Order: sequence, then C-alpha cells, then structure tokens
Amino acid sequence: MQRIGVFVCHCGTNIAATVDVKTVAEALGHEPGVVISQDYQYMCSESGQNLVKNAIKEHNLTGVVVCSCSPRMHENTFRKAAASAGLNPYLVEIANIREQCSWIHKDIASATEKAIILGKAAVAKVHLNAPLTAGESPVAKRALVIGGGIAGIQTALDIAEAGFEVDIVEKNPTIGGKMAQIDKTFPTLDCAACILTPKMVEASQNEKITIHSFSEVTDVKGFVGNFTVTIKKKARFVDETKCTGCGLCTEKCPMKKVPNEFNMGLDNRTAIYIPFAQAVPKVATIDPNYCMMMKTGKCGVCSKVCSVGAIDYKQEDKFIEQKYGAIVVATGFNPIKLDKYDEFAYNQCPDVVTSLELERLMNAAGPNGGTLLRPSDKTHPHKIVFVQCVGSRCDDSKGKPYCSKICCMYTAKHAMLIREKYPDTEVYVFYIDVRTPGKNFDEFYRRAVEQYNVHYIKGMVGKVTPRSDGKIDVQASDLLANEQLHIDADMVVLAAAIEPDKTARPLATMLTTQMDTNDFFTEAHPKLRPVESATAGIFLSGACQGPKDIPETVAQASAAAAKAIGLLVKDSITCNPCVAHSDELMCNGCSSCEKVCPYGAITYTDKEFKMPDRTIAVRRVASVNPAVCQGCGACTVACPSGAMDLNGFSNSQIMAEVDAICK
Amino acid sequence: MLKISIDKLDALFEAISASQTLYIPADREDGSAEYKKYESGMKLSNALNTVRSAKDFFFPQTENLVDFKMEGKNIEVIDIREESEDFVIFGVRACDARSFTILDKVFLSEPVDSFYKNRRDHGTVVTMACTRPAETCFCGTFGIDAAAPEGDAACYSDGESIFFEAHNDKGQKFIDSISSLLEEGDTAKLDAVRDKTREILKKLPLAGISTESFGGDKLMEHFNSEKWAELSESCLGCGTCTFVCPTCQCYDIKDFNTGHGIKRFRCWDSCMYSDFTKMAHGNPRLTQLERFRQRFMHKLVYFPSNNNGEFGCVGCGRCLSKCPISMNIVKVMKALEVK
Amino acid sequence: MQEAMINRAKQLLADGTVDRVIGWKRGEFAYDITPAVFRSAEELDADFVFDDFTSANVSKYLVKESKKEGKILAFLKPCDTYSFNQLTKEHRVVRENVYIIGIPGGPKLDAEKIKAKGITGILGVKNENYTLKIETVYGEETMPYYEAVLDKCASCKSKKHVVFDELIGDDGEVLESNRFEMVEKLENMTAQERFDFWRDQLSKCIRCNACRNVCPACTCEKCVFDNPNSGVENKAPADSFEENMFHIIRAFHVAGRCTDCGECSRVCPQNIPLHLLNRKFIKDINSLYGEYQAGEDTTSRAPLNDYKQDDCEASIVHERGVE
Amino acid sequence: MQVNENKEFQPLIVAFCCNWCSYAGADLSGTNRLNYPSNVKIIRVPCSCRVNPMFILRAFQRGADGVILCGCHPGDCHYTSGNYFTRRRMTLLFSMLDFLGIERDRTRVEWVSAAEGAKFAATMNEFTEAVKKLGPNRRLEDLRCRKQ
Repeated sequence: MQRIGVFVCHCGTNIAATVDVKTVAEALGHEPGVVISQDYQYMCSESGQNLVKNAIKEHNLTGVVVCSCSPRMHENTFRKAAASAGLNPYLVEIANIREQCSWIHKDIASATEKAIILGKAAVAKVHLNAPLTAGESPVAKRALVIGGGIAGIQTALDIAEAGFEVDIVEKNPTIGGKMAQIDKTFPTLDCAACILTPKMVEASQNEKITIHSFSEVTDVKGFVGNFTVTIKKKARFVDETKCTGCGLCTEKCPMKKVPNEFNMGLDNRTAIYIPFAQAVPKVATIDPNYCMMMKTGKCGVCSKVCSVGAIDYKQEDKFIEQKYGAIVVATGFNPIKLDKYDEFAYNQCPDVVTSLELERLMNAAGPNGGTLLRPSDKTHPHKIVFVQCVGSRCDDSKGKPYCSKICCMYTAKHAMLIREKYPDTEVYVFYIDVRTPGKNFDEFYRRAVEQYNVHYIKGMVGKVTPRSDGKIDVQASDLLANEQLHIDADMVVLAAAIEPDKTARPLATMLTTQMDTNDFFTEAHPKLRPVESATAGIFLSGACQGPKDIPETVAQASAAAAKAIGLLVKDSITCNPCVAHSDELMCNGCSSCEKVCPYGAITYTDKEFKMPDRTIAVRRVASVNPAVCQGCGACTVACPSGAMDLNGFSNSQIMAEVDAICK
Repeated sequence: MLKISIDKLDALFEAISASQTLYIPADREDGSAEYKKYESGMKLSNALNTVRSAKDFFFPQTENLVDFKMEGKNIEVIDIREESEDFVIFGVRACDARSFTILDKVFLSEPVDSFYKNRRDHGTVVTMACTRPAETCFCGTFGIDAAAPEGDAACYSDGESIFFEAHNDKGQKFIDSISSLLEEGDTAKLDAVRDKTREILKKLPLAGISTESFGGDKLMEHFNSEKWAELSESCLGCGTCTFVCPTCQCYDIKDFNTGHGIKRFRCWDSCMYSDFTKMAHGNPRLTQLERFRQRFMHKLVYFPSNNNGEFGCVGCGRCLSKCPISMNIVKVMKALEVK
Repeated sequence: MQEAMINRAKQLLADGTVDRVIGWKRGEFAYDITPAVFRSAEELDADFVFDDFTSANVSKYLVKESKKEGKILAFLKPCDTYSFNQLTKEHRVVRENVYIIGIPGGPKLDAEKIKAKGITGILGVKNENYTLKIETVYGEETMPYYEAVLDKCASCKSKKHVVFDELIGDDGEVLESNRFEMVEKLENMTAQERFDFWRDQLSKCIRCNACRNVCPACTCEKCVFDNPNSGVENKAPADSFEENMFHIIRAFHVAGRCTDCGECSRVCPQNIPLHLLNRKFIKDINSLYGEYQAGEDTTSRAPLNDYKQDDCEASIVHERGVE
Repeated sequence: MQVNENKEFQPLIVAFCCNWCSYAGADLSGTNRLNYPSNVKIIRVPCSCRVNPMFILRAFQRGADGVILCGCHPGDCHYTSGNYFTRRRMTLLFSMLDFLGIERDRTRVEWVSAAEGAKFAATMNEFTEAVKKLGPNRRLEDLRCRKQ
C-alpha cells in the first residue's frame, strides 16, 4: 500500500494569494494512498525541506508530491531532500500550482479547483513512480580525432594538453588538410604554412598524440565513454618506422608523370612521394596506381636507393582496434567539382581555375615557385576576373543552397595580393553580395576596393568563352549600372562552393550521428550545443559542421576539445535514469524503435525465449543502452506492441495523470 | 389454426409494438439481416437467419453487473439491477429457439443467473419455421425440425399467410393479445409447404452429419486425437465462431475504472482467445490447439456429458459462413467421426 | 493452374528443397476454403485447391512457419507478396526458410456476395464466360461474375510479385486502381455525415478480433488490446468509444505498414469496411509525404518512422476539405 | 467537462507540453502573469514525441473536450528530431479523427518555444474559445465516464 505525503507551498503570497492552499491540502489528503497532507509558507526553504524530510521518516512515505512552483525550478531541490531522508529521489513529483495556476488565474475558486486537480494528477502519477537509480558507465581515457586538418590538429593538441591520449586518423599521407595548401590567410595576410606547420610538428612530437596518417575509420561500436573503433591503416608500401623522410627515393623514382594532388594537379609528382616538404609524418608513400614495380614488377629503384630498407612492396592494409571515451569529427570540406558548370568553361580552358588552384599558383612552394603565371602558356596575366558564388546560394540541383562563407574574404585576399605584387594587373570581382562579418573583415574588403582598386561589380557572370587568341571573353551583367559587360580576361578564378568531405556520410552512419541534407553534421543544439552531436560522446570540430574560416574552425576545435576533455576527465558518467527500456517478452524485433532513435541507443539481439505454447523460440529483441538513451520517448510511440516504455514518464503514469485531470 | 395474411404483417407488428417492445429480423444494406427494434414501416427480412444469433436478447455481449462509487478513500456499492421490460422476439428460427434451451441449462440451473432470468422471464419468443434452408444448415443433426420450431409460440408461412401456434402459456398469452387480427385458416397448403421443406432438409449437403461418434462418454476417443493438430493449424484464434454462435455462453467479468468509480461488467469471452480463463498462475490452455479443441470438445463431449446427452450445437451454420478461414464444427465432426 | 502448382510442389518436396507446402485446402462446399500446410504428395493430391475462392492471404502464417525447422513452400498471390515483404522488413519472417512461388492473383470471388443475391443452398459454383452458374438445392442460378468479386480484388492495386523465388504464370504490373474512391467520397461528406456513417458501421463491431488476427501487419507478440497493462485492453466494445478506439488504434498501429491486402474487410463477419480506415492513412501518407507502398521493398523507411524538415503541419487537417 | 445550467459551458482542455520548450513557455506565461483559462490542464512530457495517440484518445474518453499538444519549434527539438515524428503522427491521427467525423477543432498541435510565454497564453485562450464553441465532446466520449 502506498503511503504518500503531499506538501502544498504558499510561496509567500505567490501561490496563497490566489489558491486556497489549506483547501488544496485538505482535498488532497482525501486522495487514496495519501497519509499526510500539509501546507507551508516556503516549502523550498530549509525548514520547508525539513518538513518533507521529517514526514518521509515519520510516516515512512513511499512517495512525495510537492505542490509548488515549476518542477523546472525546484524538482531537484526536493529530490535531493527526499534522497537525504532515504527516499528514492524519483519518487517525488511536483504539481506546478504557481507558474501554471496561481500566477495565471485571478479567480480564487477556479484557481483552487485547478490546483486540486493538478495535485490529484501528481498523486495519481506518484502512485506509479518506481525508484530509479542512475547507472554509471566507465570512460575510456582516450580520444579519437577523425581528420587531421587544422581543426583536428587543434582539437588533438588541446586534448593532449589536458593530459589525455589522442589519436588522429587522417586519410591522406600527411596531416595539415586544406590549410597546408593555402598561401596566405585573411585578414592578416600572414603565411599559412608559417603558422600551420609548427602546429603539425607539435602534434607529431607530443607524446600523448598518435597520428594514424593514410588511415581510415572502418567501424565504430559502443557508446559514450566506451567506443570501440576499427582503424584501417592503408598500405603505403613504406615502413613508417624506418623511413627517415630523406626524399632520395622521390628524386630517383623514374615515374615522374603523376598528377600532384597537393598542387591541385597543376604539376606532377613521382610515384613514390612525400606530399610536401613539411609533411607530417614525413614519410614516403608509394602510389600503386603508378609505381612501375607494383604494376609490372620491373623497377625497384626506390628500394635500391633506400638506405634504411623501408620500402616494402608487399605491405598490406592493417586494421587496428582501439577503445575511446570520446570521438571528435573533423572531416572538413572540399571545393565542389565544377563539371556541371559549362558556362564557366572550367573544363575547356586551363586558365579558368578555382580559388584553391590559384592558392597553389601563387604559393612559393607551388608549381611556379610563387610567380603567378597562366597555366596554359606560363605568361603573366594582366586581367583577372573573379567569379563569386559558383555553386553557392544556388536554387538548382547543380549547386548548394547555402553560402560557403569563406569565398568573399579569400577573394578579397587574392585580389589584394595580386594587386600588391603585380600592380599592372587589373582585377575584377563579380559578386551577388559581399559578406564580410568578422573581426577586421570589412576593413579588409574595403582596403581591397579603396586602396588596391579592385573592381567589384555586382552581377553574375553569364558565360566564359576561351578565344583563339588566348584571351578569355567574360560576359557578365553589371546590375548596378544595368548593363552587359564583356571583359577580355587572361585568367578567370572561380570561387567554388565548399561541401563536406565525401567520407562524412558513411562516417555519420557508423557514428549514428545526424546530418543535414547537405551532409554537414548536425549539432545537438544549434545555439546551445554547437560543438556536440546529438549522439553523446561525439563532438564536432571545424567545417564538417558547416562552412567556416580558419579562426572559427580553430575556435570550434578548441571548444570541441573542451567538451571532450570534460567527458574524459570523468572516471565514469552518470546516466539519466529516465530512459527507455524494452519488455523483451512483448518486443517484436521490428526495428521501428531503432529507426526513430536519434542516438543509436537501440540494438537488437537474437535471444532464446520460452514461448507461451511451451516451445523454445529464438526471437529478435530490442535493448536500450541506458548510457546512450537520452529519454525523449520517440521509441515508445513507434513501438506497436507497447514493449518500449520510458522510466519516469511511463504509459501508465501519463495515463494516470490524464485520468486524474479528466476525473 | 389461427392465421394472418402476409400483407397484414405491418398491422400485426404495429399491434404488438403498441404494448411491448418488438424485435424482428430486418435487412441491412449489405443484404444480411439483423434483429432490430421494430419501428413503423420496418419490413420482416426474407433472409434465412440473422448474422448475429438471438442469444443477445437474453445474454447480451456486455452488461453492467454492479457499480462501485469511489469518493476519496470511500467505496460505495450500488446495485444497478432493474426489472426488465416485456418484449417479443419475432421470427426466431428453429436453431436459435433450441439455443435458448441450451442457454437455460447453463444460466437457469443453480445458481440461477438473475440477470439472464430477468430477461428470459420478460421475453416472449415467437419462432418462424424455415422454408428455404441453406447449404450450411445442419440443425437436423441435433434433432431439430426447421419446419416445426420450438419457442413460446411458433409461426408457419405458406407463402400467403402466417399461421400461429402456441407452445406454452406465454405463447398463448401472446396469441390472445393479437387474436383480434387473426382468423381461423385452412392448413392444407401449409402442410404441403412444410412437407416440401422437410424434403429439402433431407437433400442438404450436410444432412448426413451424425452425432453418433460424439457424446458425454466419448472423451477419451477424442481428447488425444492426432487430428486436432491439423484441424487447428490455421485457426487464427479470433472469436468470430464463438460470437456468432447462438449457444456459446462463456463470459468474463471485468472492472472498468471510470475515474470516479468502478463499473463491474461482464462481456462475452471466447475460448479461442489466448487469455481465456487466465488465472493467477497463467493460462490453462497455452496453445491454439488446446483452445481450439476446448471449443469443440465442449460442444460435442463436455456439454452432453453434463446435460443428459444434449449437444452444445444447434446446427445453425453461422460459424460455417463466418469463420475467416472456414474451419468449423462440421469439418471437425467429419474428421473425428469414428467410422 | 492448380495442376501446375501441385506438380511443382511435389517436385520441390521430392528433391528436398522444401519439406512443407502452405496453400489452400478444399472444404465442404465450393467456397469454404481453409489455408493449410501440406506435407506430402498424397495430401496435395487429396485436398490442395487453387480456384476462384482461394482468396486467403497465407503470408501471416509464415511468421510461425518460417521459424520452424526446414523450408516451406509458399504460394503467394501478388497482394500476398507485399505482405510477406513487409514482414521480412520487420524481421517477422525468416526469408531463407521460405521458398516462394508467385502465382497469379484474382479477382477472387466472395460467397457472401452470391448469398446476398438471395441465392442459397449453394452446391457448386462454375465460371462460364464470366457468368457464374450456381448449382443449388433449389435449382441452378446465374449471376454476373464481376458482381461476385471480392471488394479487395475489385480495387486491386498490383498484379506484380514483389518477392518470389520462381513464378508460375506471368508477373503483372502495378495497376492504376480506383481504391481511394470511397475514401474520397467520405472525405467530401460533412463531419456529421462521416460521423453517422462510421457510427453506423462501427456499432456493428462485435470485437471478434478477426480483422486483427487475420491482418499480416498485426503480428505483435502481445497485442495492446490483450495486455491489461497497456491501458487500452478490452474484450468487448462496451460502448461507442471503445468501438471507435479499437479501430482507430489498430489502424494507427498499422499505418505506414499496411499493404492494403484487404483481408480485414474480407473476414469481418459484420461486413464493416475496415479497409477504408487503412486506406485513409495510405491516402494521407501518399499525398502528404510522397507515394509510399508498404511491402514494395524491404529497406525503405516507413513513413511514420521518417520525417522531412519541411513536412506539412498538423493544421493541414483543419485547413482542407469539408468541416 | 462541466455544464452548469446557470453558467456557460466550461470545456476541459488537456495540454501535453514538452519539458524543454513548451512547458518552459507555459511557465514563462505564468512568470509574466499572462492569463489563460483555468480549463487548461498541463501534462509534462519529456518531448512531444512521447505523446502516444492512446493518451489523446484516453483524454477524450475520460471527458476532455479538447486536447492540445505543444512542442519545440521544428528544428529546435531538444532531442533533435522528436517533434518531426510528432508532427507526422499527429497529422495522421488528427486526419483520422476528422475522417471519423470527430470535430477537428478539438485537436491541435502548436509549437511554443521557452521564450513564447505570450504565444502560449494566446494559444490556450484561442483554443479554449474554439472548443467552447463546439460544446461538450459527445462524439468521442466514453459514456461510462460521464459524470452524473
């Protein structure tokens, strides 16, 4: 038999002025199971709490109902009070008779009547409350960072700084990502390599950080604090532990006509290669698609010249398995492919380039040693047209609906750098809008216009036509002057939209995290939890969550690190006990619940059951991982048989409330 | 015999319904028939029988037994029983008329079911002889003559007139009450109709079904028969057969919490249901085979065993046409028949 | 067709591909056919039937049968294959344990429709050039074939088999059906008219559970209506509310999962057009969330387990149609 | 449902509110002393997606005259996607109730954020008025639960 205590708070006059608290206490005292019903001036005060605690002990209460302010205000207060008196804190229910009653009603009679009904509902619910215990789950003290660009590097460094082991998984032979390809950074125009490469070295030298370059995540199991991840270390045919990065092999390799991805295919590399001089790890990699030895079995030059015997043509992919407490996704972005943009003649004319290609063309370590030359004839361009929003803010299926955010600023940077270095070059920028929010950004853009005389024209480029004289005809509209323009350009630079890396979607599936329709990872809350995914223990760093510039990326990377550290520093995590659970005897194994779970908390196992007809049957049944479940209850409604229920908000509890209210 | 011309049926119904509630089989839109409370203009159905049996009149699908009123911690018991009003059921077929005899054996033997008795006392059953039996009919198997139905009073139609015959005082009282509308008539044509009906009954496809292999003393022969597995294999475990059956009399008693009280009610239950006769320890019949067997053993063995050889089936054929998978007592009897 | 099916079944039994066959068994009359499992060539020869009355959807039996040892041969009509696929998707059947032979679908006949014509004492039914010759104890009767077609067949949605191991006869196409006509007609009534229509229909319900128990989407280990802890358990339609509730919840539970096989209405002893409730959901899903046919595949997300960010708001119900 | 011969009909409104947005929004309308009728009784659920159609039917069975479901605005769900499922479920359920001839103004879904105290109060005022116009729920009530 239940022994329930009801405690009605006056809240000074906040409640008592419009609700007749004595009548409420009296009425609730007649409810079945209620053994004590009291009112008090301030229930949340120490003496009020003592009233509750003493009643719990004295009357051996099995449930407590506090009629007071919103549970969002003092539910925890009274739960703690109950716990200190030896009653399970989840046997406390709050009837909200202040915010949802006394404060909104003026008529004492109807407010009192409503307060009684709300109290009855809470009593009806508490009858069915079960004691709940928050479970604990241990935390593996190691983080995984997926992606070794500036976001991943920064996150890893910050986590390592806090004293935790971090692994970086990078799919390319070197970490560094897009930032390594960039020449200068806006708005300060400092050299990207100068600020990035020290961080790369720092990461490689930090003993807490392990870099798995040329590797991929192939499987993720487990949940927050307890992920088991399989990492594929792709065969690079060079023993990483032996290679000193001397580079002799890359000099001697006879296969020299391999498009160099690092320079956006603007020059060539050898079949055995180190992506760039400051690569980390500085280890050679053999490209099996081009290596003569691998393709024909005849060559072996690199093996002969390698003094440490690091070359291993027979090397195979290796899989390693590691436990992690937290995972940070930093998979970054890529410019979109421009194949569909025939109007810009990108595929027809080598002098129509993307902005990232321009970065390489202007970079001292790039194909032309830093001198800006047209790719077609290696001559100096005198007129350059920049086209903004190529594929960004696009309504059609060719492009992306969103703003890529960084293009306005890097185009201003490119324009400014070109005008600075080659004052005889005319620069035109066609834009829809110039978007420069950010510290010192608008000043930067204005400098480009005012100091460097870059011609900014509001309008879209309609067609780019390479001419036989080597010039490029750019046909565009000037929306402000309302006229059609033709510009004889030497080069055209396209600000291609950026999109999440292609590896992000399969990764999201493995991680059971959510993505938006553009394949950007979805944050747990767009305002308040911007660096966490909805899946506990998975954090988001950098452009995988949305377009970002470098300072924003680094800020988010550090924020993600802080969140990960906050998790790793705990020995175990306390789970919310108000989670879903499945009654195996009723579960159909139909997977409906799994489909609506935003956290991937539900898994299925085949289990043997003694069936009602005395037979033994193997049935597929759902189980909820209480450490992962956040208790939304979506599964409880998706479940047709009612096998899935939610602690603290069970079907019977909610229906008891409905009944009491409608009584 | 007293008779009334068929074209004066309306006047007859008006007369009966003037003094008490009258129920007659009436057509539904879909071509089937059901008992309806007579209202002016309503026509007597030509259908052989109603989809639902006539047992509802005495043993409705749900009925409240007692109320409990709850106020705070107090519970008050409220007796809700009332005397039933008088009513007439007109046009009951021979099979359904016999079903009342079977239900009486259950509900009127000690301890008497006062709810049932109340309605039984106040209801007058006026039967109607069949003239066009269907292929699903096998009332003859249980000694029922469709051309000579039981009931408080019986009616016979020769196509032009309806003849009345009282079987007991209640029936006589009923005929007396409408005697002003009746006239004495010649039964020569009627006798011919009845003879013809009996001829047809003999030719029906199920006319040969025999109860010889069944009865109270045949428990051991049938209980462990291997045939049950195959017979029950495709049974869906629904309650259609039991709910359309005029003799199935099992019920469950449940409490319904209205929020301010409890209504204790009883409702039909079905032995085909997995929670039938479920008790604290669980369910005595765990498989559909056992539940299926229960239904037919009850009708063909247990019931006769307890009721001087009377079978718990009247051969109305409703389960034959309504079972979703067309498994029925005839198929069971044929399979279990000892040749 | 029946001959070809029996022969193929015998072959598959003989070569050990399967050890059981699920099909239909002849009854006492022309129309009272029972789904049955056959275990030998002799049983097949004696009782296996496939004709105008073999309308029962046997896919639900495979929930149990496919979990038994050995492999079972199932003859599935096009509509039955949708049910089977949906069950596969929900992990309710073990696909590997079923050998499926797709067989042509209906239209099948409805004995109730013949009886509703006043034809009784039926001894045999023959289809001669789309006229039914019905032999009865009162002499021969005739009626047009199409007037006796089952409702579910009259609004057939597809002659295509969505899953099979082999076919006997040709595969068909998804059809342009008129199946939403009655739903539309109801939608165009006033709320009061709709209320009266459904009150009239649902008040006939005797809660025999035939609709639920025959439904291939209703395979719950424990139905909420049988579970005293569910809060909705009941055994009888005690009043109009319970009559409504049972059918609303049942329809909601199968929404997005119902393949529209029509068995619920076929088996209803009270001829309640229950399929209209399911079709209402199907029609809403199609029009609000895009065309979706449950059972068409085994991988797509069920509409109620899915969403789009720009889905319509619930207020659309208030904005459209007749009040 | 209360009908008093002297007084006008006072409908009983059950409001399911998600803990994170709408319940907080309801609290805010209290904090700001924004009135709405005492006919409205709120039941707190973690997320609007916790609301089973059975709860809504249950409320009508037991005498509610209107049921309103409030959740976070689409895209703002604390659990990221709960209200999207709610939206589909309730759209279909309400459409079915409408199909059965139940007055469509007895049911509603409204998105109310934690900041929208005014919207919460306005919504409840409006909804209560709408239900008041319809009169007592007679089409979806359990007669056994009707108060004598």
